[in-house]
Amino acid sequence: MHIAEGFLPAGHAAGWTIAAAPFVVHGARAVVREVRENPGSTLLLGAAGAFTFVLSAVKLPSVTGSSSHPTGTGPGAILFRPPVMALLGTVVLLFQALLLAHGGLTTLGANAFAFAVVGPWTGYAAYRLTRAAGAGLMPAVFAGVALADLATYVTTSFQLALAFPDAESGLVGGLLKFLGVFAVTQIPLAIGEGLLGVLLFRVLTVN
Amino acid sequence: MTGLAVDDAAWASAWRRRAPGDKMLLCGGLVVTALVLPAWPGSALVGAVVVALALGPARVPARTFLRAARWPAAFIAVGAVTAVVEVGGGGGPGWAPDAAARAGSLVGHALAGSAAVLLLATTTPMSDLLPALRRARVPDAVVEVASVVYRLLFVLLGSLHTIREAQTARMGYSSVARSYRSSGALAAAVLTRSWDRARRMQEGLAGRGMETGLRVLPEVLPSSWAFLAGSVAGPAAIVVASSVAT
Amino acid sequence: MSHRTLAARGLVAGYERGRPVLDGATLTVPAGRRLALLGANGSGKTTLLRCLAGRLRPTAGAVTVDGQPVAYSRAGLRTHRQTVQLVLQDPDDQLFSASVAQDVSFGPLNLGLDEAAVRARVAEALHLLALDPLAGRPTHQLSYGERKRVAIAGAVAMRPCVLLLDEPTAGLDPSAVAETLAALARLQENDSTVAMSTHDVDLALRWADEVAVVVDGRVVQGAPEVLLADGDLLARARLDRPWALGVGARLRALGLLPAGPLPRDAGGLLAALPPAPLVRS
Amino acid sequence: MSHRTLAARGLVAGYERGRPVLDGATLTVPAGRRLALLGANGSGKTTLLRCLAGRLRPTAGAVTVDGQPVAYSRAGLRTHRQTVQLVLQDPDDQLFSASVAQDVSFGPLNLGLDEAAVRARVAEALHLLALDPLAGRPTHQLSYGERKRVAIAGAVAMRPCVLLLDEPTAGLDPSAVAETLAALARLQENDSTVAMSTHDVDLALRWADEVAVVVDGRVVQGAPEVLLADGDLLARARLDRPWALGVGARLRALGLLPAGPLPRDAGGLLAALPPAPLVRS
Repeated sequence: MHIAEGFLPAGHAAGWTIAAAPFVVHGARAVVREVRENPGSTLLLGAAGAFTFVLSAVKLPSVTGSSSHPTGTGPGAILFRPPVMALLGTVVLLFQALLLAHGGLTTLGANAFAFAVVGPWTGYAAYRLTRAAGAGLMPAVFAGVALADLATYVTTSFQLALAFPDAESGLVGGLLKFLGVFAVTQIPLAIGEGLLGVLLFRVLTVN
Repeated sequence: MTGLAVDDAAWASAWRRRAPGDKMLLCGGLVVTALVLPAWPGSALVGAVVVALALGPARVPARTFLRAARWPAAFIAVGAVTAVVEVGGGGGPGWAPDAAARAGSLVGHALAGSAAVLLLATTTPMSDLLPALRRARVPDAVVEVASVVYRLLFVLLGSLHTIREAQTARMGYSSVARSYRSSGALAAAVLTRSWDRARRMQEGLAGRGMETGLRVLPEVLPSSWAFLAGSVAGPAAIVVASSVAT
Repeated sequence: MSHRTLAARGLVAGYERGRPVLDGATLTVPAGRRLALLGANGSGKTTLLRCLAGRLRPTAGAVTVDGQPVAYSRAGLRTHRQTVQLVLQDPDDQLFSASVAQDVSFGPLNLGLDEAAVRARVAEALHLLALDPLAGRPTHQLSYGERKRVAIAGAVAMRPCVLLLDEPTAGLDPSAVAETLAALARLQENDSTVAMSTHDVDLALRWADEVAVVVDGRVVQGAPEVLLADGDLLARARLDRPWALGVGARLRALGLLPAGPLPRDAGGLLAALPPAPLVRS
Repeated sequence: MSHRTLAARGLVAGYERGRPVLDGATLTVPAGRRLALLGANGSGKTTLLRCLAGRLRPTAGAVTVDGQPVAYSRAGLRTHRQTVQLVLQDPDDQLFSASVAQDVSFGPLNLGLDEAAVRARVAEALHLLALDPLAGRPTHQLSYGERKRVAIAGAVAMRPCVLLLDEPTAGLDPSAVAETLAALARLQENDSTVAMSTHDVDLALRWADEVAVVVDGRVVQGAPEVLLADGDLLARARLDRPWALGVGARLRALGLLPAGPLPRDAGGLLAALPPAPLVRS
C-alpha cells in the first residue's frame, strides 16, 4: 500500500519530499559514480530495479487465503546496499505510480521515504546486527527482509498519523489507528516476506 | 498476458503523439487544482474533467481506466475512514465530530488527484516521460538505469508469469507450504534471469558501440499551442467556477 | 496412466486488441494417436494448448477428457493437471531448480508421494528422455536442447495421460530433433498420448498421424497428406506446403511412384523411387 | 560502406572443460557473397561469430578485414565494430529501449553522428527491414519475429560492411523466414556482405553461395552442393543431408533432370522435372 495521490496535505507532501531527497540524491550520486567507473553497470542496476518491481508482483501466499504482495526492497537492500536501493526504490515507486496507479506523484516523496529509505535501511541494519550477533546467514536474511517490510508500513502509518492526528487523542491516537489498519495486519505478511527472502537466498547460495 | 493495462492504454492512446511536456502541464495543473481547491465543487470538477478527457479525446478504454482506479480508491476509502474514526475519549471508537465533511474532503481531493495522474499514465508511455527527467536535470546515468528498468521489467514479468504457470501445472501451489517453496524458487529464478539478461545485454550493446552511456534519440512529438492554451485555461476555469460557487 | 482423448469444442479465448485469438476452435487429440497442431506464429496455437491444459479458461466452449468436461474448480483443475501436462517452448521459463534431478522431482514431490516413489518417478522420466547421465548436473550448464528435454522430463514425471508440447523442436539441430522425437515415441509407447505444435510442415508430415491447422481463430483437422496438400488452406494459415507432397505428386504423375500413400520424407521417397541404374565406371 | 572480405586464420578460442571450442578454425567471408555457417548446437558457431565480430579475442590466430588483421586496442576495436556487426540469436539480448525507433538510434548516436544523420540512418534501417510501420511501437508488444528484425535493424543502422547473423531464422514461421531473407537480400544489394549461422541445411542450400561447416573445432568451407552432399562430413558435424541433394541425385541418375547444377529447393526441382502428363478427366 502506497499513499495515494492527493491524500496528504500539501505541506506534508512537500515535507516528506524534502526528507527523502538527501537519501535519494545520495543514492543517485552512488549510481552516477558506479556507472562512470563501469558503464556496463547501468544494465546490472536496471536489472536490479526491474527485479525489485517484479518481486513486488509475486503473490505472497497467506494462511488466511487472502494474498498480498511483498515490498521487495529487503532482498535488494541486502544485495545492493541501502544507498542504491534509495534510488532504485524511488524509480520503482515512480513506475508503480505510472504503470499500476499505486501511489502518486505528489506523494512520491512520502512513499519513497517509507519504501526506499526507512525500509531498506532498517532491513539492512537488522541484517548486519543479526550477523554481528553471531547468527547465521538465513536468520539474518529473515530478520532483514521481514523488518524492511514492517518498517515500511510503520513509517507509512506514522506519516498518515502526522497528517491526520486523532481528533481526541492527537498524534498517539492517530498512530495507533493507522498502525492498527496498515501495520498490524502486515505482521504476518512481513513474516511471509522474510520466509520468501530466506528461500530466495537459499537458492542463490546453492547456485 | 504480460502487458500492463495502463501501459498498453498509453501506447494505444489517441494522445500518444502529443508532446509529453504538453500532457505533463495539463495533468500537473489538474493535480494542483484538485489539491488546492475545496473538494466541493473544485476537486469534483477536476474529476469530471479528467474522466471526460480520458474517455473522450484521449480514447482511454473505460474498463482500463476504472480498473486502474480501483487501487487508489481502495487505499483512499480505508485511509479516509481511519482518519475520521476517533479512538481517544472515554468510550470505544466513534466518529469524529466533523467526520463526514473531513472524509468527503479527503476522498474528493485524493480521488481527483489520482485520476489526474492516471490521465497522464494512460496517455503517455514511460519512455516518453523519461527524457523529460533528463531535461529536469536528473543525471543521465539515473535516466538510463530507469529506461533499462522499463525494458527489462516486461521481459522479467514474462518470465515470472510463465514460471508461475509451469509451477502451478506441476502442483506447486497446492498447499501453503508448497506455495512458499514455489514462490521462493520463482523469485530466485527471476533474479538469476535478470542478472543473466544484464550480462548478455552488455555484450550485445558493446557490439553496438556502447562506451559511456545508453543515449537514444527520442521521437519528435511537437507541442501544440491549442493544447497548451487549453491546459492553462481549463484549470483556470475550474478555479473560477469553484470560487464563484463557494 | 493410460491414453485418453482430449478435446475442445467451440473455444473462444485470449482477447487481443478487442478480438478473440480463438473464435470457435474445435479439436480432438485422439487417444494414442500423434497430433501435430500447425499454425503460423501468433495464430493461437499456444492459446489453444493453454486452454487444453486448463491453464487458461475459455470465455466460451468446453474442454473435455474422454467426453467429460473439465471443471474449473480447485479440485477439478487439480485432476485435470494430473491428466494433461503442457510443456512450453522456452525451457528457461520452466526450469527453476538448481539441478536436473531436483527440477524433475518438483511435480512428484508436490503430489505428496514418498521419497522412494519420487525417486522412481524421476529416474523413469530421465530415462524416457535419455537424460540419465545428466541427473546431477546444474540446469544452467546444459545445452538448449538438453534443457528442452529436461523441461519435458519435468512434465513426464507427473505421468500425464496426455502430454502437450509447444514447439518442442524449435531451435534444435537435427540430432537433437531426432533425440526428442525418439523420446516422444517412447512416451507414446509408455501410454501417454502426445500432441505437439509446430510450424514445420515437413516435420508434421513425417511425424503426425493427424494434423490440426489453426487458421483465423478456428481449427481444421484431418489427415496430414490431405490437409498439407490443400494449397488454399495452407495459404490462409501462412504455412508452406511440405516439399515431399509437391515433389511426390509430380513423381506419381510421371509414373515413378507406386500406388498407396505418398512418401513423407526423403528416406521414404528414395526407397519408393526406382533404384538408380548402374553406371559404368 | 562497401563489401569487404572478413577472414579468420587458425583461431583458437572459447575454452570449455579444458578444451578449446575452436581449435585452428580458418574461414573466409568473401566480399559480396552469401556465406552460411553450419554446425550442430555447441559446435562453436557462436564462438566463431563472436571472434569475427571482435567481441571475443582468440588465444591464437587472427581475424582480418581485407587482409588487415584486427588490432585489439580501443581504437582498433572501434573501427572493427563499425566494419563488422553481429546480431545475436535472442533479440532480447540487444534490445534495451522501450521503443523501436529509439532502440535503432542507439548505434548511430554512439558513432557521434548529428541528430539529422541519426534520424536518416534509423529510417533507412527500418525501411530495409520492412519495419517502417512499427517505428513508434513499444518493443515489448512486438512478436518474436518482429523483435528479431528490430535487432537486425539496430546493427544495420551502423552501416556495417559485413553483417553476421547468429541463427536469424530459428524459431520463425515460414512467412517470417521469407521476410527475413528478403530483408537480407536488400542488405546485400545495399553493399553489406551478409553471413549467417544456421543448422538448417535445407535453408543453407537454398540461400548460400558458399557454406562453412564447423566440425571438431575447425571449419571446412566450400560450395553448398559439394559439402552438403558429403555424407561423411555431415555425419561428423551431426547434420542432415539436404533432401533436395539426395532426391535430386537419384532423379538425375534416373535421367529426369537436365545437366547443370542440381535444383536447391522444391520450386527449383518442380521446374526442372518434366511436366506432369495431362490426365483425362
